[in-house]
Amino acid sequence: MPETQPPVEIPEGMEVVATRPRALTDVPFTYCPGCTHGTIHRLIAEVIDELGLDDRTVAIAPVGCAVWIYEFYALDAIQVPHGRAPAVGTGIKRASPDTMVFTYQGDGDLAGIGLAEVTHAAARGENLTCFFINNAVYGMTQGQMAPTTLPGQKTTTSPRGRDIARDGHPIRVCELLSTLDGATYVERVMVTDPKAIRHAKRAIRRAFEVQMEGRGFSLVEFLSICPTWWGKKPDEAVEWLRENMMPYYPLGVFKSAGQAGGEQAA
Amino acid sequence: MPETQPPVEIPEGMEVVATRPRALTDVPFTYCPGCTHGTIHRLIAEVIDELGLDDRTVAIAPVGCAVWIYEFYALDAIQVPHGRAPAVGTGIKRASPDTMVFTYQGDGDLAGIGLAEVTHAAARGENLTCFFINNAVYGMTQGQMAPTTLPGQKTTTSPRGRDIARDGHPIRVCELLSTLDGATYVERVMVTDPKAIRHAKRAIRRAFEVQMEGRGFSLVEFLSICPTWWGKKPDEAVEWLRENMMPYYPLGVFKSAGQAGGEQAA
Amino acid sequence: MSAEPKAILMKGNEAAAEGAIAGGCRYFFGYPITPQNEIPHYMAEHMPQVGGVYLQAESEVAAINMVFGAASTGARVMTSSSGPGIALMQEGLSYMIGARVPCLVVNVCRGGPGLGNIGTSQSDYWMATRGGGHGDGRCITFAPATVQEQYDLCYESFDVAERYRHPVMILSEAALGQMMEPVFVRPRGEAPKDEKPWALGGRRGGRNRRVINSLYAQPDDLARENRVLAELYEQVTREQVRWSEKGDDDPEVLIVAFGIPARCSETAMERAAASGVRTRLVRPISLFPFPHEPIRRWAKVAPHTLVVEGSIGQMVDDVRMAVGDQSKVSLLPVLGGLLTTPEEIAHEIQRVYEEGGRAP
Amino acid sequence: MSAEPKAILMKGNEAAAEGAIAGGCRYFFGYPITPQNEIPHYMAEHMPQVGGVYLQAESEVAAINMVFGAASTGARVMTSSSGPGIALMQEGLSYMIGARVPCLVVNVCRGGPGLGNIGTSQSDYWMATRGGGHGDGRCITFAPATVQEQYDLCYESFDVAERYRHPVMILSEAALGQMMEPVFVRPRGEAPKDEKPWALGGRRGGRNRRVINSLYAQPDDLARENRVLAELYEQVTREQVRWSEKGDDDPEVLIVAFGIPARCSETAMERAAASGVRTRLVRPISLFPFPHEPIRRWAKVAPHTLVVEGSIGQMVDDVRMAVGDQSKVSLLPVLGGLLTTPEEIAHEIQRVYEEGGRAP
Amino acid sequence: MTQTVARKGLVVIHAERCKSCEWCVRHCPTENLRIGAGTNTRGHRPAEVIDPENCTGCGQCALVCPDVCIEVYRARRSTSRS
Amino acid sequence: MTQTVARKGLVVIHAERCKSCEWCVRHCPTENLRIGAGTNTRGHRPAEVIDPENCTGCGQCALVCPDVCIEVYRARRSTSRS
Amino acid sequence: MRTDVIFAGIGGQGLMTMGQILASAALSEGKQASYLPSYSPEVRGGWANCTVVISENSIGSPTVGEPSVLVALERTSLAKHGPTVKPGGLILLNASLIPEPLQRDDVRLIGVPATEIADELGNPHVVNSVMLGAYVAATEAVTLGSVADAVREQLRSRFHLIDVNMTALRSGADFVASHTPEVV
Amino acid sequence: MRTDVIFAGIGGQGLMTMGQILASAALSEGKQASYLPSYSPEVRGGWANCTVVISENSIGSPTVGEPSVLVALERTSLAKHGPTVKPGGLILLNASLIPEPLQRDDVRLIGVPATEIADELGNPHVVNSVMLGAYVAATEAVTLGSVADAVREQLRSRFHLIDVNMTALRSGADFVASHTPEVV
Ligand SMILES: Cc1ncc(C[n+]2csc(CCOP(=O)(O)OP(=O)(O)O)c2C)c(N)n1
Ligand SMILES: Cc1ncc(C[n+]2csc(CCOP(=O)(O)OP(=O)(O)O)c2C)c(N)n1
Ligand code: SF4
Ligand code: SF4
Ligand code: SF4
Ligand code: SF4
Ligand code: SF4
Ligand code: SF4
Ligand SMILES: [Mg+2]
Ligand SMILES: [Mg+2]
Repeated sequence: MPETQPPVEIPEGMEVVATRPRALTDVPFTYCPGCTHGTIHRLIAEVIDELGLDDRTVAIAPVGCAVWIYEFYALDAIQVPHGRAPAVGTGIKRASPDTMVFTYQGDGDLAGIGLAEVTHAAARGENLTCFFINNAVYGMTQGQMAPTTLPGQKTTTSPRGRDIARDGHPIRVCELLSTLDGATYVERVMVTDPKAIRHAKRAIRRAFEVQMEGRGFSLVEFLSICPTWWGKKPDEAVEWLRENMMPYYPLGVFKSAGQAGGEQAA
Repeated sequence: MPETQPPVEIPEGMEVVATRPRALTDVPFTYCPGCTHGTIHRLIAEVIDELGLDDRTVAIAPVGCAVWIYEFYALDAIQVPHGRAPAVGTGIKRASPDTMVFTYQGDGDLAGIGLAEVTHAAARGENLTCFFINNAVYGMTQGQMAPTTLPGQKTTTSPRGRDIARDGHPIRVCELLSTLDGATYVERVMVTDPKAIRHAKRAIRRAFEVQMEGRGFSLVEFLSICPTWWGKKPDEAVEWLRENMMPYYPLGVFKSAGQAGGEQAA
Repeated sequence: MSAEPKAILMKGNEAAAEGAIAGGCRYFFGYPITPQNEIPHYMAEHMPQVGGVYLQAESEVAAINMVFGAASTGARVMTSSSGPGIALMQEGLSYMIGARVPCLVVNVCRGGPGLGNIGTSQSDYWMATRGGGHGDGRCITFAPATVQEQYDLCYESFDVAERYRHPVMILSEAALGQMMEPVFVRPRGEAPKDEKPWALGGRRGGRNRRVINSLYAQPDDLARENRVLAELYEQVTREQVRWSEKGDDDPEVLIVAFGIPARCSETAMERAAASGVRTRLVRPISLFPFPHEPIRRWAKVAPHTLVVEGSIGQMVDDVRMAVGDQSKVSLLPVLGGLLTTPEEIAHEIQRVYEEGGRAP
Repeated sequence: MSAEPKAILMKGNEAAAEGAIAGGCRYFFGYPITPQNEIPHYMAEHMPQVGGVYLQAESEVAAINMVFGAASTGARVMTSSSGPGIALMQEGLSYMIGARVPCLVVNVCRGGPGLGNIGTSQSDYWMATRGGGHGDGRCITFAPATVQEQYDLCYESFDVAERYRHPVMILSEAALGQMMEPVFVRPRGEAPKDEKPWALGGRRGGRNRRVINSLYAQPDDLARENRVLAELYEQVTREQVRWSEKGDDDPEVLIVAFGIPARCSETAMERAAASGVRTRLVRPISLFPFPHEPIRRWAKVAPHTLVVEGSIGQMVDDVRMAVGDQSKVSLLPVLGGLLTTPEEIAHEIQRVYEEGGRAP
Repeated sequence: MTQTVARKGLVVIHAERCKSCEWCVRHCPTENLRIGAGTNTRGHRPAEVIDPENCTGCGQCALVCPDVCIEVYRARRSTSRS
Repeated sequence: MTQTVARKGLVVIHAERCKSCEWCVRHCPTENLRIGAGTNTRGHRPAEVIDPENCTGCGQCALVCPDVCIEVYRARRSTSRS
Repeated sequence: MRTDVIFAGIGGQGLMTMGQILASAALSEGKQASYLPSYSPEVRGGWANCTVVISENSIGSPTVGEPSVLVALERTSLAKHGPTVKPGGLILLNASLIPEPLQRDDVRLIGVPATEIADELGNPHVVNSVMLGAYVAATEAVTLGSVADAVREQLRSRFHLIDVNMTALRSGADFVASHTPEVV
Repeated sequence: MRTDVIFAGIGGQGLMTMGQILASAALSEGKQASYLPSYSPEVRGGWANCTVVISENSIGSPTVGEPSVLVALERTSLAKHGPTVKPGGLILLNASLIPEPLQRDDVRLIGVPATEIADELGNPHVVNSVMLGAYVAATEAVTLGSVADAVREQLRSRFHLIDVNMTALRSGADFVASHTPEVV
């Protein structure tokens, strides 16, 4: 079959509405069909294009399904130990303060093994941006329970559902980090419909702007789906996210420009 | 000189008002003169005596000036890696749920290297008690900056004073942990005058009671002095604590029986 | 045929988990990492069935410290991980060695260094046999070569760990964790009931207090403990050296390999025999203590010693120490998550044979 | 006498810090631990003076990863710690080795295992020379014996690290970190200005993007990288073996020792000479690569080889490998935070001499 | 090389990248996308446009596509439709 | 062995444990404690009671002493003072 | 007698199940068997393969450098493993996804239009069963009956899938039986 | 010529300063010197000691098993290190805190009432300077002048302490000079 459909020549008089951002290479994503990691990647790349940051940004790849972002972004990049991206980012920023640095971390990476590093980076007001992808499981390693797995949710390591009495309560990262003086901008978004996607992109832009202005630590949490380990088709997964994750993880700006608060997004 | 002054026989008709708690061995404390680690030790021991817990409690010794609590308490005890006491405590509680477990951790131990372990233990609602001694420095290792060192405070690694722009903001542990659903009881106290000491003892008792009732994670933070590394006499240190630490670290119950809130202590 | 024990097809990882449970393990603390995930999955499913606890830790650092805590109560406790996770456990292991607390750690080794890959490897040999973190400790390390042996060693390891009050490490490999073979399983047993005189749990019944500790501020005291450890390792060396061997009695090439490469070597030896080269295989099962003696014995016979291992060369150091100047030591390194094959090894046997051997 | 360089009395730890700064180090990330605290204290004081950054990390895990980040920009970066902290850095070191990022790590070794004590020790020998965490990496390791050498090796280590794009570890000892001796210091230099073709910082001027990475999902790719590492270590072995030696040309006892025990051995040799025992000392300065060759050369002469080291016996393995069957190897272990003395060593020289030597 | 006729919108789908997840299909306001019958080399059945005339060039499909398979073009307002 | 006369309160200071930190001195409501002139084996100058008659047995000194050096006794209320 | 086979494809094609079922079937016939999977870390879509060795005696090496049989489910797998097959060996391939055959004349090549067969059976996921049936028919390493039993055991809890997999096994076997082996 | 001394006491007695000043003084006289401290982990009050070796040539071992001189500031240190002093060696002790002398007649023992002298000088913290003065007078390892210079250098930023320390040094030296060495 042809590479594109239609096998195209764009007619005169048409302008491009959506195309591959320059900040992405042409390496195909390694994600499962329908996985929203890809959506988030694209939004970040678009913002980098729009802000013209591609020649001074370093991307920090986590360990998780998104480990290969060092191949996906047309940027300098570094792949780092599981959970330690904020510490690595700290090193980069201290040695090269005018470099823009973002980490891209899953919930296992950031809220599990890496909780100390992100919390201390936030407390220090480290001038970098963390993108936090909350899909309520460890995707890459076969769908185990994550710190964000919901009560009752079945995973490969909570086969009878997460039991609060045994496994404890999920962690709400935005709520936790926004108590810290060093956190400048903290927002939770989702990417499961066009409107939410557009909103998420604005959040990404604000986070980068905070960093460009040297105003300290910014973090955007994305509620994301994992069709594979949730055992659901993408549309069912979106449904599940809306019904289960959203109530537990309310969207909104939790901290902005030094102002605290759980202001709900419209 | 004689061991005690007066070299005593207690006259008839006198009752004991204060004596060495049974839960302490007779090993002298290793602390510097005037250091309030000792005061806190005694209060914990008194509560253990009063609740009759000495035959079923395991004390977890941190790495820090208080590392030798395994010699000070007349209890089963374990000395563990720096910062990991809540994880070790988790192991003990899971294998032996009817054992009472407390950790005793400095601010370097709990809020520095061990922040992930205490946060996750709190999130899990682990049924144990953490005593958190905030003296705004790393005492044992020669007075370096701690995560709780105040802005402007001089330490051996912030010789020109803690610089927020470089070193970041101090972490308020009670405020941070009380955002977690699994944290049942979180209070900050101090031990710098008789009234505060009596109040602190009540907090210790409540924390143990929460654990005895199987109600989950409890933590009591103590504002404590480090005359040696603050470079102050004990009474000057108390003054400094009142003037500098108290405004930054307000006393109060931050979480109680599932209720959140920054209720100020009277 | 009903009473006859029946072999069941199991993954190596499942066999490790089931072997541990059968051996009395009731507490598992771990953090996910490929290629050992079937162990936590199995534990999450099965621990509740035997009244045990599976708890997912927030990290490998937390996991090993949860193991420390639970094991300090006298319970049989394990964790499992792979290279990067085991690296994070080094400090905790050192404390457990110093404080003399037994436990089982399974390392299903993957390709390294760094994130490496999830292919099979043996390149954590040093971290296992010299590791256990800082200080003079090292792990008692066993390396299985079949799924059955993986089961058996995990089963037995708690007895060994408790005998010496010391952590035991199983150095497995991705391939062994992932592969399936028939396994004869035992009924699930309980840990022996005898009270451990060091186990914590509060001074029940008013007994004397107990302390688990690795701090000895006085150098003389630490020196005493270090000497105890040195003697313990001598005892372990007397009692726990394990290996298997097979092949010709007058070998021209001595092969030393453990785990899967040893099995590939076995098949390669058939080919070598076909080309007229006499070989003998010594397969270390205990990596620490290392079977120096049988290797030296055969090295005195065989002018060539070929080490086949899944690394750029780690066990080869132990072999060199055993062999001394008795035989010429060559290395076939199996790199980067690759599996070796009988063909490759047969080729190397031929090569070293033709090259001509004996001492340096 | 004004232009003559003047020695100043410095603590070993301060010398390490000043040596690194003089060698161009501008970023220090670390976490407090005795007996190396003078290094961070010195850095906190002096880094601002040279336009560098001292940042206290929240843990050793964070520290080594901050080093990873800063070093990936091409800067000269270091951290320092002691046993337990170095154990926590093992995973990060493995990543840096896999991703080929240079840095300096100073381990001021204390007594272990576990919390051990803050006395002097060399028992992190294995963690240094075999460590660097999981996988096939190992640290290029130098061991100073004087405060001057501590200064010089830290000064030089960045050149070495950058030459091989690989972490360098200085294995120091509590005693050496704490002691004071006169040191000749150099003017503080800057790192060479030449652009590192792998250093990150954004695609400035539209250059091609750069990636620092240790993941090679395809076994063939990882095997290739492992082979590169093996070759690198061969090159390092050709170029970086360092040792010093002194003593009789026809020794009856060969002494192998590094660091402070080597200096104690020197003084002990005078006593041995007085009792008529001829000795020679080989003092490894590079622990990896290890000076096998000079040791083997002298082992062929001396029927006795005495290893003096601050552990229950770690370097002795490397010595055994070097010596083969040429000389009888004995070990004088210095345990648990204790300092050895010339008297103790002289006594042991006499003992092994009288015991009678040569091969096993 | 099909020369497309002038229209409001035009989408180009990179079939080799498509994973058949149906995000685009679900979000096209004109219900103008579907999963096709063919298979790409990775074994997925790529999405395809049903009626090129029907596309408004709204960009929703590209906005939701997680694999960046879709490019969208729209007729310039200033330019008269021929 | 000094036989103390009957009194409201009585404190016993374990001089060997005392580190001369003055917490007790500062908090005695009757200002009845001071740092003594002697030195214990660790080189500290322990606190001592100024006038045994003046002690009310209030326990403040023991409450604030970080080194658990002080035992406090008080006359039983029910018992008549002799 | 020792026989071996490599199943190769991409993650999600059911390769691992094929290997496990074959090993189970061998075990149930009283033989020794080892099954050794290998895969890249992507959760879906990466390369994957497994090696099954069956033997009357204890199995030494569970790996094979030169397999006697290769079952290739898609192009890249054939390209990677095809050249390693032992001269005189056998390659079974999913002809629906592999248009160009391998240029080797020292091995038997059998192309099975497995995707088409599966589509005809109304379930695209049974491609692996079709190929397994074909493998068994072509090699007789185990009996089709033991394989069928092993599939039934495997699908115990998803029994609605048993029938279609049985049909798929048989279709694969039938295809091999009824076609010239040297097809493609 | 190689000479060595161990200063021993408990943390907080200023031992380390004594050792460092002695090493500096030696260095300023063009000699080689090493100073090696050792202490327990308590921040205050634990055991502590330091060894200083002074030599014309390069210094091999910075440790000594049998020191030629011991300066003991309190009881336990004397008990611990006293027996190790080389026969014919010298022990200086703070007689104010060490009532019972050591039972050895193969060494020279000099008791200096250092705490009392310091108290008389109005600063209990200068015990270490008194003992250092005594050490220099008894051994002549370096000159009192070099030591005084080194103390001045050390106290540069706390110059109000210089005078009292100078007096203390001299008092210690004078005490040794004016008393029978075999005192106590
Ligand atoms: C130290 C260490 N521990 C564990 C792993 C294994 N591991 C790889 S990815 C991952 C979790 C990924 O989950 P998450 O961060 O939620 O990302 P997702 O895949 O869900 O996007 C884990 C535990 C590792 N590589 N290193
Ligand atoms: C892994 C590790 N890192 C560092 C140390 C060194 N260390 C010992 S105590 C301590 C800090 C103590 O500070 P804190 O916890 O605040 O207790 P304090 O002494 O102030 O009571 C540190 C960093 C160690 N022992 N282990
Ligand atoms: S496993 Fe989950 S998170 Fe990972 S790529 Fe697949 S769907 Fe996405
Ligand atoms: S150093 Fe500080 S915290 Fe430690 S014992 Fe001394 S005063 Fe207390
Ligand atoms: S651009 Fe809009 S109308 Fe056109 S195909 Fe995409 S979603 Fe449908
Ligand atoms: S959203 Fe993208 S990947 Fe999904 S079906 Fe549409 S074009 Fe294909
Ligand atoms: S008991 Fe009260 S009155 Fe008596 S000494 Fe103590 S504080 Fe003073
Ligand atoms: S409070 Fe205690 S230690 Fe302090 S001076 Fe009084 S008795 Fe002594
Ligand atoms: Mg996730
Ligand atoms: Mg502290």
